[in-house]
Parts: sequence; structure tokens; C-alpha cells
Amino acid sequence: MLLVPDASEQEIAATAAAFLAAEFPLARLHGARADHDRLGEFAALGWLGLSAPEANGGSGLGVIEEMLFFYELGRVAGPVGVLAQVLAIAAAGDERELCAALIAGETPVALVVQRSEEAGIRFVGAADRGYALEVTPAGATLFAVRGGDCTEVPCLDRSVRMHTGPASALEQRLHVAGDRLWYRAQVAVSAMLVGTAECAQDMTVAYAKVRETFGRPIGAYQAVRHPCADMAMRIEGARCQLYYAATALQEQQADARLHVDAARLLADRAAKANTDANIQLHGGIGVTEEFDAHLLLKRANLLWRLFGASQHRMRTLLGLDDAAEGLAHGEDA
Amino acid sequence: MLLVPDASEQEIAATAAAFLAAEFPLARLHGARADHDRLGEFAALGWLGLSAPEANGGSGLGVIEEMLFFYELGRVAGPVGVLAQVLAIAAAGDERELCAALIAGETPVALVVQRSEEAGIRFVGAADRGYALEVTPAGATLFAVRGGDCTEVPCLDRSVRMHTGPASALEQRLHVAGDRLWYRAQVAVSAMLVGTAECAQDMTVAYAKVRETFGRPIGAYQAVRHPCADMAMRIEGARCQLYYAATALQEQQADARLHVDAARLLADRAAKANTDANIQLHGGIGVTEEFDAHLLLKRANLLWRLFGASQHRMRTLLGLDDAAEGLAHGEDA
Amino acid sequence: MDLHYSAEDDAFRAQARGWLRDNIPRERRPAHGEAAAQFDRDWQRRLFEHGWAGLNWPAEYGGLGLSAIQQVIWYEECARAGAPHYINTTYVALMHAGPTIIACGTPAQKTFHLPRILAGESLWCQGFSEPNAGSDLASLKTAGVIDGDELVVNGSKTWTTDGQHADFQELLIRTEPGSARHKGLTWVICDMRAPGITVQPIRTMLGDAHVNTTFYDDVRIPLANVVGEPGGGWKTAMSTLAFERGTGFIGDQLALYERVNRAIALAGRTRLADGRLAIDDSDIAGRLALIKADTLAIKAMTFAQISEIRQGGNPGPKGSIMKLMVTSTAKALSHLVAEIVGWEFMEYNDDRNDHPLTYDYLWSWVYTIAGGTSEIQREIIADQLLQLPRSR
Amino acid sequence: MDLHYSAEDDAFRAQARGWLRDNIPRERRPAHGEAAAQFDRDWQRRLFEHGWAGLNWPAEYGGLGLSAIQQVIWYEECARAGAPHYINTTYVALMHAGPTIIACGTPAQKTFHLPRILAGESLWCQGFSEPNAGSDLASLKTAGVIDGDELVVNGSKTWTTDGQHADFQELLIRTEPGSARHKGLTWVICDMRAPGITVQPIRTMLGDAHVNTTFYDDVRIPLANVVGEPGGGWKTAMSTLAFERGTGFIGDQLALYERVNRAIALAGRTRLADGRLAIDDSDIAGRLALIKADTLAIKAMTFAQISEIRQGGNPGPKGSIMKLMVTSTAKALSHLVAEIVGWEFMEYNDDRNDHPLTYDYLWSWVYTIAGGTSEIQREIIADQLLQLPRSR
Repeated sequence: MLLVPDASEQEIAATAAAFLAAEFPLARLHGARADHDRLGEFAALGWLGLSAPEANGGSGLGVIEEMLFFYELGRVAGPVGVLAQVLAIAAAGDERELCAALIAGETPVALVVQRSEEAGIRFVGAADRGYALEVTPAGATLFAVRGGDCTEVPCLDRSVRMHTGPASALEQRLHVAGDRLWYRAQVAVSAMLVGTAECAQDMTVAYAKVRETFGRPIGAYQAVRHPCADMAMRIEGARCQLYYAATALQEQQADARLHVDAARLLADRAAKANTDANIQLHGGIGVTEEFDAHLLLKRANLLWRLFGASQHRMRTLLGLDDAAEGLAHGEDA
Repeated sequence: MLLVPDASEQEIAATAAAFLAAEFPLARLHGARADHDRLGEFAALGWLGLSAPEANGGSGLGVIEEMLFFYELGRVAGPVGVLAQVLAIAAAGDERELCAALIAGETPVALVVQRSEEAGIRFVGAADRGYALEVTPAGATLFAVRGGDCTEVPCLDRSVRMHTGPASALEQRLHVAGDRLWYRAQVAVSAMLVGTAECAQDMTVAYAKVRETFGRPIGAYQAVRHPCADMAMRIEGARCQLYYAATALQEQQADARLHVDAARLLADRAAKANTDANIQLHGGIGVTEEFDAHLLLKRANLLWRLFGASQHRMRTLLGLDDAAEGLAHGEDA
Repeated sequence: MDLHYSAEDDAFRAQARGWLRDNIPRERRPAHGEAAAQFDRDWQRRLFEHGWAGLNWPAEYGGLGLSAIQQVIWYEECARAGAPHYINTTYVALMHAGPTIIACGTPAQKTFHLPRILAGESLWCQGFSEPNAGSDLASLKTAGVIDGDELVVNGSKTWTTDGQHADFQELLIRTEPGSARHKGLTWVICDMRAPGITVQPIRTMLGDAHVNTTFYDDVRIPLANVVGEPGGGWKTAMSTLAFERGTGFIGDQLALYERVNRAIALAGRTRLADGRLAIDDSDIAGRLALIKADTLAIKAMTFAQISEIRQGGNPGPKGSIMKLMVTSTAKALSHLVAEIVGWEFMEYNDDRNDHPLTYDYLWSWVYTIAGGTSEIQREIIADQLLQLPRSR
Repeated sequence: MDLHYSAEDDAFRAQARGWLRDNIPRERRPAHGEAAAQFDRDWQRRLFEHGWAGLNWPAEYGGLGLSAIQQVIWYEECARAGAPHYINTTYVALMHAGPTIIACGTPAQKTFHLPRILAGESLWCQGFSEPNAGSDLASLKTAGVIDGDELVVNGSKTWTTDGQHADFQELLIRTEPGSARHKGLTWVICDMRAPGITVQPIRTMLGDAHVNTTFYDDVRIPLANVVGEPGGGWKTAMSTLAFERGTGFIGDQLALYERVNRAIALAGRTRLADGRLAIDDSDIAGRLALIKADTLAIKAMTFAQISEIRQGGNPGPKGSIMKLMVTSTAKALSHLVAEIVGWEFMEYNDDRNDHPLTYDYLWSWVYTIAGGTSEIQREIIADQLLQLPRSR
């Protein structure tokens, strides 16, 4: 029983953090109409295949390492395309050739976020060419995209591209039944959300130490201090639950789904509340485009809409779906 | 158009306040197992018949004056039996003899808060003898109570008596169909709730000016100041809406129900949040029995359960019940 | 208390409704730029030509001198008719600068400026906040030095809304060297075309650039442009701020009511991910009902406020309660709407006309920050209404 | 990271579960009074006799010296078995006084007190807070003056939980006249039967009288009863408080999980006024789900906390995050339950056994106030974890 990263896990997180801080500073997002996924760079360092089987060209690590990586990716509002790619690799499974191409970052993958015969489709990411992945509790489907049929629409999070199109623009390439990918996606997106929440807290705390009003740093006022303490509380709860959930999923504990759904709920709350408070506590500068705070708000808005289904989550947590909740105690699992 | 009390309304409120402050200080509630309704005193000063027709022995005033009275009653956590009595008088209508007895305060009235064939009844107030009144959106019913069949149960708000019994312990005496009494009851209980919320605010603010910690009055800390400001905001919104609602009901405006339901929602919120914050901001002394804060919390708990039906209220506010929402603009009403 | 309108008020409402029905522009106001400012000038000129300019200005200065209740009626009718929103590029001129000049200006200032403002000929901007003096106005540093019959101004101002369109600016500067806090400030009329002024747009996270930083490099302003006493600028400025916290936002307060009703209608036709209508979700419905109750309370507070003013009272710190309540309700509403609409919310092209729901959501932070943050409003309530010991 | 228990831990769990199943009292603990204290003494003696006393005490002092993870297992099994709650009249002795004496006491103090505590023979209470020094402990004034080999103590202490049952008190007094704040305090063992002590019960709004004010009128305490350095009482006291904010409430943290599951079951069988099951209301269900997620997070934080301790880290200010989260979650839960149960909630006779839901609701304020209010916890987090500039 250990619920803090061990030495090797810490090293993976630190390596990811160093790479991302150097190559993907938040400042890159200003002005640019879209943040390039730069999948090749992630591929070169092995991040895309982190948890893919070694037989498929991956590193054979697990959900825990993947979670730690996405946490760091969240802290820099890193490319969402990387999330799509890693999930697509997991979906590709033993299709060696497809898997290798995805791990190499050659074919970009978008995330399908809406799909119905009547309303058509909406997807997020670069894949007006390439693939698009849909993940639901029932299964994951990889589609080839007929980009020509789709229209780009402007996205609130400018670093991300978004398209809509007719349902016919997607052609099914492969399908994996079951909720394995769904829960893996939940861990990854929860990690990005908590990372975003932590970045927002750090931004507020740093500003509160230097910005003065009425002759004192604003961090000396309880109207700033106490919301900052609440930010820290939300992160601590969400982060510990995320660690637990990733580990439970990795170990295939019977109650892993329950823990992942809880982690997602807390990650949503932390990201929503912290990116909000970050802007408010900055005052005027917080709403300017040149400042970073809005980047986190807009990214959080995107992330907390990914793999939504709050009803499903609520039912799992309340034990209304039999499958989800195992026994509560350690040795029963 | 005037939405502050005019001179004669102010005088009624001031007279009620002076009487209640002298005769019903909060301190009376300490130790006593029950607060006596002392209906005779209210009767003697004409408060029970305030809005009953003059032909029935009342003063012939309206919903506005009644609201102002109950507001002041709420500020001292005054006897709930007075509320029951005033509503029963309204229900009695033209039954002169009954009406006169009620206005004289001779026969106490309880409030039926639960009634079903299976689960039996529950009522609040002194009337293990006398009458019990049930008010629902569909109508108001006055029952004679067979007290011998009922059992007193201990109430969280010690100043109030509570009984349970079989449904057969109530014998119908009269019934008034329609929601007239219901909305009048809502105004009265909303007024008591806002009065309670204001009393809680005053208590906190007074304490914050004198209690010191770390060398300063606690009222100099934003952790106290800002919750106090929020208390004031909740009261101001609830109070103005209450004024509007009472006036709209008095004038039989088409959208009066909508306004009363809104007033009740805001009164509930103000009373819940302010009686809660009042205890928290007092620190340790706030949870002691000898201090007054808990009296308000317990009273508020009773009041916000009276004439509940939040679903009904929600539907009115969202315009899901056709009857409730009239046109929005003044001259259409 | 009563909710009756007088026959005169009813007649006024009918007149306003009729005129608005026939006269509101058919085209939509552009979201940005000079085209938006021109739209506002045109609408103001139209109001002026038909005798609807300066609702709250005294008749002797060309205004209508309406009672507060008639102002409310006007704003209600504007909201009902879908008239152009009055908080636009003419707002500072009509609601700040004009009233300040009426209260404190010289005859020459009145003669020159007031008619131009009413007719939509001159637009104004505000120059109070500075980069290092946001909520703490009294710490401002932009200075004017007397040189002959002129002030020579150096420094900078920020959050200058619509500064790029403005002809004049109400400018608060420090004119007594070495003075501190509220002393030694002067309120002057600054011609935005004077040499030495640079207006640098600040893009906001909403994607627009309505606000600016204004830089002053040896800008010469005639002493004749001082409004009120030299060195008494704090007092002049406060008369404007008190006005803003009093009835200056009545229209905005009432507009919330229309917004919540639109949100209720939206919830009644929008399906959640699981196929249910949003309004059938008791969490969403409960929150909407509470928000609607808050908007009704805001209307009631508005009526109470003007009733108090009519009885000779001063709304004072209750203006801060109003701002806190309006902005927190608007925030709750726009955030709830964002939940209801789902992925459509994520479409945003920086144009409020195309994506009003996303714009409202982003605007919610501007609302709780600009004009004194919510934190500052709570301080004002604690100090002035509750008389709690000072924290500063 | 891993969630595996070692074979040794599994064996410990099996052993604990078996023993608890066969040994927990059949009768319910009385809610109040000497009968409750006697129940606690009996249970502690039973634990002691069967080798389960002093979970976290080192073996050399008669404890079990369990690892943190085994303590967690013990508390989990207690919760599962419905064993008597460990936060009872023995709590201060076992969790505060004992560990403090182990850390700072003399050999004579250890020899006399530790075995008695473990066996349930002596109950302790705390004497830190004063009527005018609640959260601000360093401002306390109760003083001890040296007279020969004794301290003569005068003053008062408040919030003395279970003081009426206690044999001894951990007492923090000012022993250096004129000293200020954290200096000049001394931590002494006070015999509650010493002449000059008056224990005056404080009834709380819960209807009980577990807490007291203790008055000291020339109470003579041997200097031999000083624990730690004379004048170094702040340091001695802090070792206890740090302990409390560390792992002292693990059992309470885990118990929340059982409580939320009971609330979910309650919502699954309780009908609202309109006849629907509470759990079918999406507002209630959503709030319950979030509270459940919080209780899971509290469990996870507990595991993370003991993992950090095992790696040699110091949870430090994270103890304040834990207290804030536990108490706010407990408050949200008990208030939601109060909504679900409706009028039954209003029945309350001052006995927690008869009306546990109402009791929990009232207790929620004690929880967010006692042991450092939520406001103070936020200050600690801001100061120590976030390193924000001091506000005081």
C-alpha cells in the first residue's frame, strides 16, 4: 500500500514535466490560432506508446504512469491530440501496423464528441484527415474521417480545432466493446483537469505574493487567502482520489470504476472552481487576453465536456448500477 | 408605486416591534420547555384580528400589514401559535362565532404538518385541545383535535410543542377550497423567516464588533466581514421581494403567486444561510445552549419546513403551471 | 406600499411603447469597432430628435427629467421591444460625464458639452483606474502640472472602455505634487484628440478590444477644463460613482429578468446527453427557479431603491448589495446556461451577436470585476452598511 | 503506487475482524453521563486485556506499535463491526496525553500514567483553550506561580471536553509573569481532584453537557508534574496538536464513508413530499454522489498521508486540508440528510442514540468550530502550505 508516487513514477512525472515546460510553455498559446499537436515530438520521446504493450512498440507501462503523464500535460494545457492518440493506440490493441503508425505519431486522431444520425457529428482535434475516436461506456470506435465533408467551426479554446459534419463523414475502422477504454479515458481526462486546476492555483498564489492593493500584497487579505486555501483543498482531494483510481484500475480492483467516477467528479469540480477563482482573484488583468488565466478556463471548459455522461457517473457512485461497486474493504477486492 | 413601508405601515411595524421586544425577548426561550403562545396578549392588542374584516371583529387591514407584523414576530422567534391563529381566522371567514373566539385567542390552533391515512398525523402547536389547521395549495381545512389520541413528541425547537397521532384524531370542522390561504400562509412564514435571518445577522454583527482575536475585533477580518456582507445581501433581496409579493397579493395582481413563491424561496435561503453563518462566525460560544444563536437555527428549521412543497414552487417560478405567471409588465396586471 | 402606476405613468408607458415599436433599428448592432460606435451615435441622435434623450437629465439642460419610476418604465419597454442596449459607447457621456458637468461644471462647460452629448455628437470615456490602482482609486499617480493656464499631464490610465471611439475623457489626475490618497486630485475634461495621447487597445478574453490603456505624454489641458474645484477631484469623481451605484444600472438590473426567461425557454427545448429535457432535471430546474427568484428580487430591490430615493433617502451602500446580487446572479445564470447547451457552447468566434450565450458566460467575470470587484463591494457593505471595524 | 496489503497486514485484518466480531459490546453506549464514561472505561479495559490497547503507542510503553496502515485497517474493521467509537472519554488520554508523556515525560510520569491510560483506569481531559483565547491559543492567561516545589494555579479553561469524568488534565499555563504569546508557557499534569478545581458544565445546543469550563482557585500542582521544559509548554503542546492534525482522526475520516452509504440507503427508501423517492431526485442524487466522491477522496488522502509519513515526510499543513475537507463534507452530508428526512428530523430529545440524524446535523457546527475553526484552518493552509504573506 503506497499512495504517493514511488521513485520510478516520480522520475516519469519529472521527465514529462521538464519536457513540457521547455517545449510547451503556456505562452505558446497566445495569438496562435491553433496549437500544433507536434505528435512527432511526443512520439520521439516515447510518450505516445507509454502504456502500449512492448510487443506493439510501446513501453509497456501502466495506467498509473499514463495518469502521471496526463497530469503534467494538463499543467501546461498541452495538446489534446495527444490524449486522442494515446486512447486510439489502446483501442488499436493488437492491430500491429495501425498501432505502430499511431505510436509513431504519423496519423493524427481526433475525438468524436457528438454523433447522431440526425444532428450529425462534431469532433475535436486535427483529424479533418486521419482518424477520429469515439469512446462511450459501451465501447470505443475508431473511424476514418472524410474530412472534405466536414466544416471547421471556431472553438472557444483557440488552441483546439473543432469540426462538424454529417454522420456519413465517419467510416468505422474498428470497434472495441466494453468500458475498458472509457475508464482509461476518464483517468486521463481527470488527470488533465487536476493538472489544469493546479496550474490555476499556482498562478493565483504567485500573483497574490506580488500584486499590491491598499498598501499590502493581496495575498495578505483573507478575501484572497481563503479562496486560495479552498483551491488547495480541491486539488488535494482530487489528486489523491485520482492516484487511488488509477492504481485501482491498474490493479483491476473490483471497485475501480467507482473510484474513477469519483475522481472525475472531483477533477471537474477542481478545474471549474479553480480556473474561475484564478480569474476573479486576479481582478482586471485576469480577463485580458495577454494574461494566461483565460487559457486555463477555456481549456477546462473543453476538458470537462469530454467523456461527459454525468448521469452514468452518478448512478455508479450511488451504487445504482450493480456492476460498478465492489466491496468496500481492501482484502475483499 | 411605492415599495417601502409608508408612514402608517411603519407605525404598525414599530408598534409590533416595541411590543415584541418588551414581552418576547429571545432570552425567554432559554431553559423553558415550551414557549407559551400567550394568545390573550396578542388578542388584547388586536394583533390576531389585524387583517380580519371589521364585521368579524377584526381591524380590516391587509396582507401588507400582516406581513410586517410577522416579520417582527420572526425577529424575536415569536410564538408559532400566532401564525396558526391568524390563518385559522382567515379560514373561518364568515363564521362569526368561530371567528370571534379565534380573534379573542380563546381557542388555540395548531398547524397540521403531515397527514395521511397510513402514517397518521403530525401537528405543531399547543392544540392537543382545540383546533388544528392544515393548509395546502388545494385548500385549507380546520379540524377539531381529539387530543387524547395524540402523543407529544420532543421537538428540536423546544419552544414549540409537537404531537403525532392517528389520522382519526382529526375531525373536519370546515374547509376552504382554493389557494388563497396557502399564499397568505406563504407570505406570513416568509416574513417570519426573513425576520429570523435579520435577527441572525444583527447578532453576528454585534458580536463581531466586540469579540477580539489575535488582537483585533473579529469584524476587522474579511473572513467575518464578507460572510456578514453576504448575510446582508440575502436579507435585502428576500425583504424587497417579500414586500413586492405581499403588495401584489394584496392588490390581487395577476402574477402575485409567482412573486410569493419567489419570496418564499429567498426567505428560506436567507434563513438557512444566515442562521448557519451566525453560529459559525461566533466560534465556540455559538454552539452553547446559553447563547441565543441556536434558538434561531432551530426556529428556522421549523419555519422552512412549514408549508413546504418546493416542487410546486419550482413549477410556478418556471411557468410550468399556467395559472401562476401573469404578464410581466405593470399595466398588464 | 403599492404597485400602482399613476395614470400619467401609464400614459408615459404607452407613449414609450408606441414610439419604440415604430422606431427601433431593424438592423442588428455590430459587435465591434467603429461601425458599433456609429450605430450608437445614430440611435442616440434618433432618440434626441424624437425627444427621448437624457431621461434622467433635468429639463433645463435639455433632458426629460423623468421620475425614477418613469426611467424604470422606459427601460422595461426597451427590454420588451428589444431596443438597443443603453450601456453602449454613449453610456459614459450620458450617465457619467453629463451628470457630473451638470452637478459641478462651469456655464461654459455646460453650454458646450451637454447638447453635444444629448445629440450623440460626442462620445466620452472614463479615465480613473490606473495599471497599479484598480480598486484602490485613491492611490492613482497620473499627474498634471500647472503651466500657465494649462495642465501638463503625464502618466497612464487603464480599463478605458471605448477609448478608441471617444471624443472626450473624464480624467482624474493628481495635481498637487506630494499629495496622498484622496487629496490633491483634480477632475478634468480631456480632449482625446490632444497631442500626446496614445490609446492602446487591451484585448480581453472575450475576443474584443473595447477597453484600452491610455498614455499621456505632456498632454496639455486648459485649466478651463477643470470640473469642480482644482484639488477637489475626489469629490467630483465620487458624485459620478455614487450615481453609478445608485440608479445608473437600472436597465441592466431589469434586463436580467428577460435573460432568465429566455434561459427557461431554452431549458424547455434543449435535451441533455441522456435525452431528457433540461427542464425536467430537478437540479437544473431548481437552480433556474432560484435564479428567477433572484431576478425578481433584483426588480423589487430596484423599486425599493427608487422608492427610498423618492422619500429623500440615499441608497448609499445598498448600491453595493445591488451590484453584488446582479453580478452573482448573472454569473450563476450564464454558467447554468453553459451547462444546458453542452458542446454548442464551445463554438465561439469572438462575436457576441453570433454566440451570445458563450459571450455572456465570459462576460460574467468582467461583470464581477469591473466597477469594483465583488470583494470590494463586500468591503463597502461591511464598512458602510454594517459599520464593522475597518480591516484596512 | 499500489493498493496491495502485505500478507502480514491481511493477517492482521483477519485477526482484528475476528476479535471484534466476538468481543464488541452487545449493549449500546449510553449517550451521556457517568454511564457513558464507565462504558468507555470497560471497553478500554477489554481492549487492554486482549492486547488491543495503544495501537499507535510504541511497544516499549505497552502499546502495539502498529504501522499507520495497520491502524487504518483497525479503524476500518471497527467501522465495519460497529465497534464503539474511539473518540470517546478515553480519547484525550490515549491520543493526546499518553503520546505527549511518551515524547516529553519523565521516567516517573511514564511509569505512573502510561499503564493506567492503557488499561482504561484513568481518563484525561484537555486544558488549553480559555474563554478569551479560543483559536488564538498563544494569548492564554491562566497562570502558575512557583511556590516551593509546587505551582499555584489560578484562572480558567474552557471547552474542557469530558472534564467531569477526567482524572487528569493536560494543562497549559503561563508560568513566567509578563511573558507574551508563545513564550513562558508550561505544560503540566493536573490532578482533577486537587482542591480548588471547579468544573462547570457548558450545555451545548446539542442538549448535552460534555464540555465544561474549569476554574482554578489556588490549585497546587507539584513541579514534578511539568511535562517537557518549564517555560517550554508551547513546544510540548504543539507536539500534541501536530499529532492530532496528523493521524489522530483517521478513524473519523474513514467513518464518513459508512455514513454516506447509510445516507444513500436512506435516500433509496425515503419518499419526498410529492411521493418520489429521494434518490430519484437528480438534485439530491447529484449532491449525494459528490459527497460520496468526497468521502472516497478523504480515504485516499488518508492513504496518501500515511504513505508520506512512511516515506519520512511530514503531513504538516495538509492536516488542515484534511480537517477542512472532513468537516465540510460531514456538514454537507448531515444537512442533506436533514432535507431528505423531512419532519421526522424535527424530533429530538437530546439523545444522540435516539435521534442520530438530528444529532449529526447539530454536531456539524461543533465539527467546523472545535479544534480550530474552518477559518483558522484556511489561515494555516495559506500561511504554511501556500506561503502567502501573513495577514496578521
